[in-house]
Amino acid sequence: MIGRYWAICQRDLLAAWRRKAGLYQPLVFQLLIVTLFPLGLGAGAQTLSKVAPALVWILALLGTLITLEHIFKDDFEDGSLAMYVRTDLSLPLVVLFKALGHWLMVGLPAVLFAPVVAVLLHLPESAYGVLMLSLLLATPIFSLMGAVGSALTLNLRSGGLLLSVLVMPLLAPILIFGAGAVLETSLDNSAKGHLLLLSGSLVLTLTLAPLAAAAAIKVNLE
Amino acid sequence: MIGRYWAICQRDLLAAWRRKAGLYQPLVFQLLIVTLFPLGLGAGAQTLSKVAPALVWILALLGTLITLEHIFKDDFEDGSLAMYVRTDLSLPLVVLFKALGHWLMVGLPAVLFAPVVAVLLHLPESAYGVLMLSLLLATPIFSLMGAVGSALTLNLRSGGLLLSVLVMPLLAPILIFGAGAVLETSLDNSAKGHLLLLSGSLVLTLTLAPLAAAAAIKVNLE
Amino acid sequence: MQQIELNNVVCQRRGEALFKPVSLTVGRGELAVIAGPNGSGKTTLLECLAGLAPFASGQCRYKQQNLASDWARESHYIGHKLANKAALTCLENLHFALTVSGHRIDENQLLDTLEAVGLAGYEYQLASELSAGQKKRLSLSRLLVMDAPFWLLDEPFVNLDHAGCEWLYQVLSEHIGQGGAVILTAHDQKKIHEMAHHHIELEPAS
Amino acid sequence: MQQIELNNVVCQRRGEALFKPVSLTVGRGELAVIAGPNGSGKTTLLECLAGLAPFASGQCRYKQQNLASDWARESHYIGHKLANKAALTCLENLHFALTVSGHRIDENQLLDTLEAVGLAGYEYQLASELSAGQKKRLSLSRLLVMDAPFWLLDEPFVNLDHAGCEWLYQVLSEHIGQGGAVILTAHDQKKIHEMAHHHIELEPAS
Amino acid sequence: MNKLVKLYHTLGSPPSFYRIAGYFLTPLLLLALGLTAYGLVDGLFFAPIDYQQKDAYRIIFVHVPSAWMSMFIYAMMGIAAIMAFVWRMKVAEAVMMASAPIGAAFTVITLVTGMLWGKPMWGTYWDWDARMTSELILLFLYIGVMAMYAAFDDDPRKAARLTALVAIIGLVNLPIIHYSVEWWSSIHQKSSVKLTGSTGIKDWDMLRPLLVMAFATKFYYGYSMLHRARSYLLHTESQKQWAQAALGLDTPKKQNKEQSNG
Ligand code: HEM
Ligand SMILES: Nc1ncnc2c1ncn2[C@@H]1O[C@H](COP(=O)(O)OP(=O)(O)OP(=O)(O)O)[C@@H](O)[C@H]1O
Ligand SMILES: Nc1ncnc2c1ncn2[C@@H]1O[C@H](COP(=O)(O)OP(=O)(O)OP(=O)(O)O)[C@@H](O)[C@H]1O
Ligand SMILES: [Mg+2]
Ligand SMILES: [Mg+2]
Repeated sequence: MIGRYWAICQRDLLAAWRRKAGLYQPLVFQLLIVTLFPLGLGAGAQTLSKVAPALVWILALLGTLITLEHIFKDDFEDGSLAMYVRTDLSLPLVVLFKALGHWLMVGLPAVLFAPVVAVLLHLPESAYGVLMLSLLLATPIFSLMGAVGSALTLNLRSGGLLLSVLVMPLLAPILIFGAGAVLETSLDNSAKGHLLLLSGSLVLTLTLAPLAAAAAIKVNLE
Repeated sequence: MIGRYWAICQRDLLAAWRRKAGLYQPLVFQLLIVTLFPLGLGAGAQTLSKVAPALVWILALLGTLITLEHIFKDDFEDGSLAMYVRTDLSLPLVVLFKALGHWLMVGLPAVLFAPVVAVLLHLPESAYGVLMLSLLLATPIFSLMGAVGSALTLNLRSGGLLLSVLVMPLLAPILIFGAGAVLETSLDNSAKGHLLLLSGSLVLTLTLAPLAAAAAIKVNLE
Repeated sequence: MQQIELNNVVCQRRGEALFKPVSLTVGRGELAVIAGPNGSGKTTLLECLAGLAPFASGQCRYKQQNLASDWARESHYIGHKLANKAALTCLENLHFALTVSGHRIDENQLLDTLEAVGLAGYEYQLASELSAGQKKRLSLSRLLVMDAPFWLLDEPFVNLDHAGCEWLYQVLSEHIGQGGAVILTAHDQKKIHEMAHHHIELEPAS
Repeated sequence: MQQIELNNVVCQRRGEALFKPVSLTVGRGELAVIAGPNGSGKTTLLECLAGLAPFASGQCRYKQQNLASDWARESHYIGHKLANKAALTCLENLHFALTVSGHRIDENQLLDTLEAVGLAGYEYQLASELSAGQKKRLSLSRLLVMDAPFWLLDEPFVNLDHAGCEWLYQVLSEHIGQGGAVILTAHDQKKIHEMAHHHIELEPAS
Repeated sequence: MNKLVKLYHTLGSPPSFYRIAGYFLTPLLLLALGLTAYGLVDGLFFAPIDYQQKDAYRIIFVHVPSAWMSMFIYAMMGIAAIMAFVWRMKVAEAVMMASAPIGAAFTVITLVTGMLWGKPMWGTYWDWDARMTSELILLFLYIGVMAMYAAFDDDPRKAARLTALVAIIGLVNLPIIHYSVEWWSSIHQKSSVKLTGSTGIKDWDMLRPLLVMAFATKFYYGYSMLHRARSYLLHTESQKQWAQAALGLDTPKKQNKEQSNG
């Protein structure tokens, strides 16, 4: 049974891989912004390391945001979403696995890539661990909330930006906890509270987001 | 004659207006990032005002980047690009007016909106004038170079990111001049040199980018 | 009885009824053709039947019950949107459709099916690089492997060449012969009207 | 002579020739039908003719010259992609097509044209909200107002209902009668073959 | 209990909601106008000067009531959204969609008055203080709700259902914002002037105009929301007989039809 859901996720990964673009470009995108930022800043290591946590987080968020639109839109446009809905698959689970596919493509690489960005931005080394851990907790939330947004804006031509507008306010608190955690660590404080909050949010989104997205899809297909 | 090109631009604006989304959302998107950055930063006015020029610029660039993809892609997908190519319109001029349409929708609002962002980020007031002037010179370059990128990536499904990767390195110098100009002014130096460089780049792109994009479209339609 | 019953159903778009109430009962072994001029609501009716949109009024029942997951599983819908994934090859497309709908998969059977629909030699070509008729054939190939008794087909003959139409006639009549049922829309296909057990002509609501 | 001449042309996809070399001369007042099974290269041939892709070999000449802006202006191509803008209404779509191609615009004429193609009452409906056949009609309406002598039509009968097909036959024969020329592809339309002056059957290259 | 159920059903049907809401419009508007006039005059001219902030503090009589309203209205909108989504109540849809622009307007007023106040008090228009940020996020939530509805201009029913979903999801965000505020302020000692806090105002002469204004804004919300909800219902139900009757288009068409049938 799980195999059938997994097939959806696998198929998305395969299609992304085919287009090649899908896989390495969010990373290149991130890297480019990280390069551009110091260029625009024209500043030394000090200012950079101060803004580093915020920047890493904004980057992870952006990389996710610009790719969200397609989570469901492509499936809707070529008619395969109608196909899923008509099988006996549970729609919330389909959403979950679509989000998993998105996370594997965009979220996970961002997590693995974070240390590189951190080095480029002179983040204190002590904070690397917490940076990665917090990203690991937060990126699935991004993908899940993104799935909700994507489901809501399915049949809008330029849903991309509306999507961001819908999703960003919901992700702002996550950003606060996450960047806060890194900041605390780099100031040698404990980041436990922040990480706990992140975990809590993750659990909450894991349970609620698939339901919300499934409801949105149902309405949209009507 | 110009009326016919203007019709293309007008049509894009109308379509964007129809979708409602198109018009005000790049702004909201910018505003959102401006909000998120200090949130992630958790920092006071001092650090913010230091990174402000860089951030305003990166934002203008991003707002442009995420909307670039559609400059030609929509026209390509519904077959109207093939229609333009088959009229006696000069393709470079078509490109110019498509870029104009994009600029009016995304670039111009970003320029007008810059002071608001600047206030939010505590940029010194003396720098507002130069900020807007430099953005006014640079955003058309973004749209034009973006049109080239969009033309190059026409028939790729997820061209959006490839597009960014192609276009960003070309726009990095613009970013350096632009943010540099603002930085200099906020340090009470003259920004004349930077602004001249920007004007030069604008003239150069105005002449070359339409030709390059037209060539790319021709190749892509084959 | 395994039959789908429409009782005075009406579909709507933008809040307006599209056609006069329609009643229809299609049981196993029957073929129903829905006809009507452009814009009369054939596609909309099929979409409602496929459960992708609600009926505006009237009852629609399958096995004496309201449409439910039973119906979704035992019917297969192919609309104007063909549900082929552009970035996958023909073989992968078919494979995926089967996996998702929970069927056992046998590679050889898949290859045979693709050959039967005339896509031999295109197994490893991306769906985005097929011709219009080939895309149609690819989506029709799903019918052959999904073994749903009820087929809902929106203009299935469009884009097919002469041989393709002949083949589809044959597939349809075999399916019906084996106790399947088909509801389809078509313009100007005399032959399908000769085969059909039920003819529905959608008439403007007012 | 105002005629389009194809001399042993071949089109290719992924580097392989699609069909045996084709020769054809279509002058004013003539209708040519391109036939062939699915995937034989009809669409590709029309796209090359429309100047959207290069021929792999052979010559294609118009007015004794290689294809140039003359040809682009005097021919109109409607392919599988209909070139309707989803976010514009029918009227706006037609208006835009005319403006861009540099024609004078007369609102009443536009309304009449839409009525002629059967879209009366849909003038202010978005193109994305039309039925399949209505979309087709909208793109065909461009033919009526653009007064290009050469029409290149890829499966123009697809999705049209019976009345729509009849109407299109009539439009085609009037156009030819008035000295226009048409090159189109079609499957299984006997009537069009009866009208045609030239029949091209694409044969596999090898 | 039975009466409550009955009231629920009466209010739940668009025509009777339209009718009943109609009775409330004028009184609500008059109350709102009167109280606002009184509150402003009292607050701007008669309330005592604050020894610390001088006259600048008087902006409080606009700022604080609208800040309260911005949150109150979101809550109302969220409740209406739940009713709209779960029971598919048209009236709830109307209330939801009518509330959004009013709430957004109050949010903007809060932000603007806050910024104007911030300049003399803190020396800057804007600081990334928790309260300001969360208010800004609230504005985005409102914008999201309205943008979602606007994006589906063709199908109001579908638009309303999806918008309800957005509003509900945003509701989940409200407590999160609240707690994030607490967390945040516990990390950073505030560099800025602390907000006075509701306990700060002891003087009845200061409190009175504030409370009056708070009631005035509530009444205004009631008036404006009912007004918008009514026109929303008229708009979406314009096909129905009651709406046409309300619009004065008393269906001569239908009578004709009946005659021709007969
Ligand atoms: C843009 C800037 C500002 C924003 C977004 C803002 C937002 C808010 C909000 C949302 C509330 C309601 C809080 C609640 O009821 O829980 C509030 C209350 C209040 N604000 Fe502001 N504010 C801003 C600037 C200021 C400034 C500069 C002052 C004065 C120094 C100020 C003084 C107050 C006071 C006294 C209250 C009442 C507090 C209470 O009753 O709990 N605000 N503000
Ligand atoms: N998305 C939509 N929004 C609003 N109206 C629509 C939409 N899609 C179709 N319509 C309208 O609904 C009516 C019925 O459309 P439908 O697609 O069901 O027709 P059809 O019978 O399938 O026509 P065809 O033979 O052209 O395929 C048409 O008048 C069309 O304009
Ligand atoms: N984008 C593409 N890339 C590679 N090959 C393609 C592409 N499009 C079509 N082909 C292949 O080229 C051949 C000719 O396609 P074409 O679309 O011209 O056929 P057609 O005669 O129009 O068929 P139909 O009757 O189905 O419309 C087909 O075998 C198809 O697989
Ligand atoms: Mg149809
Ligand atoms: Mg073809």
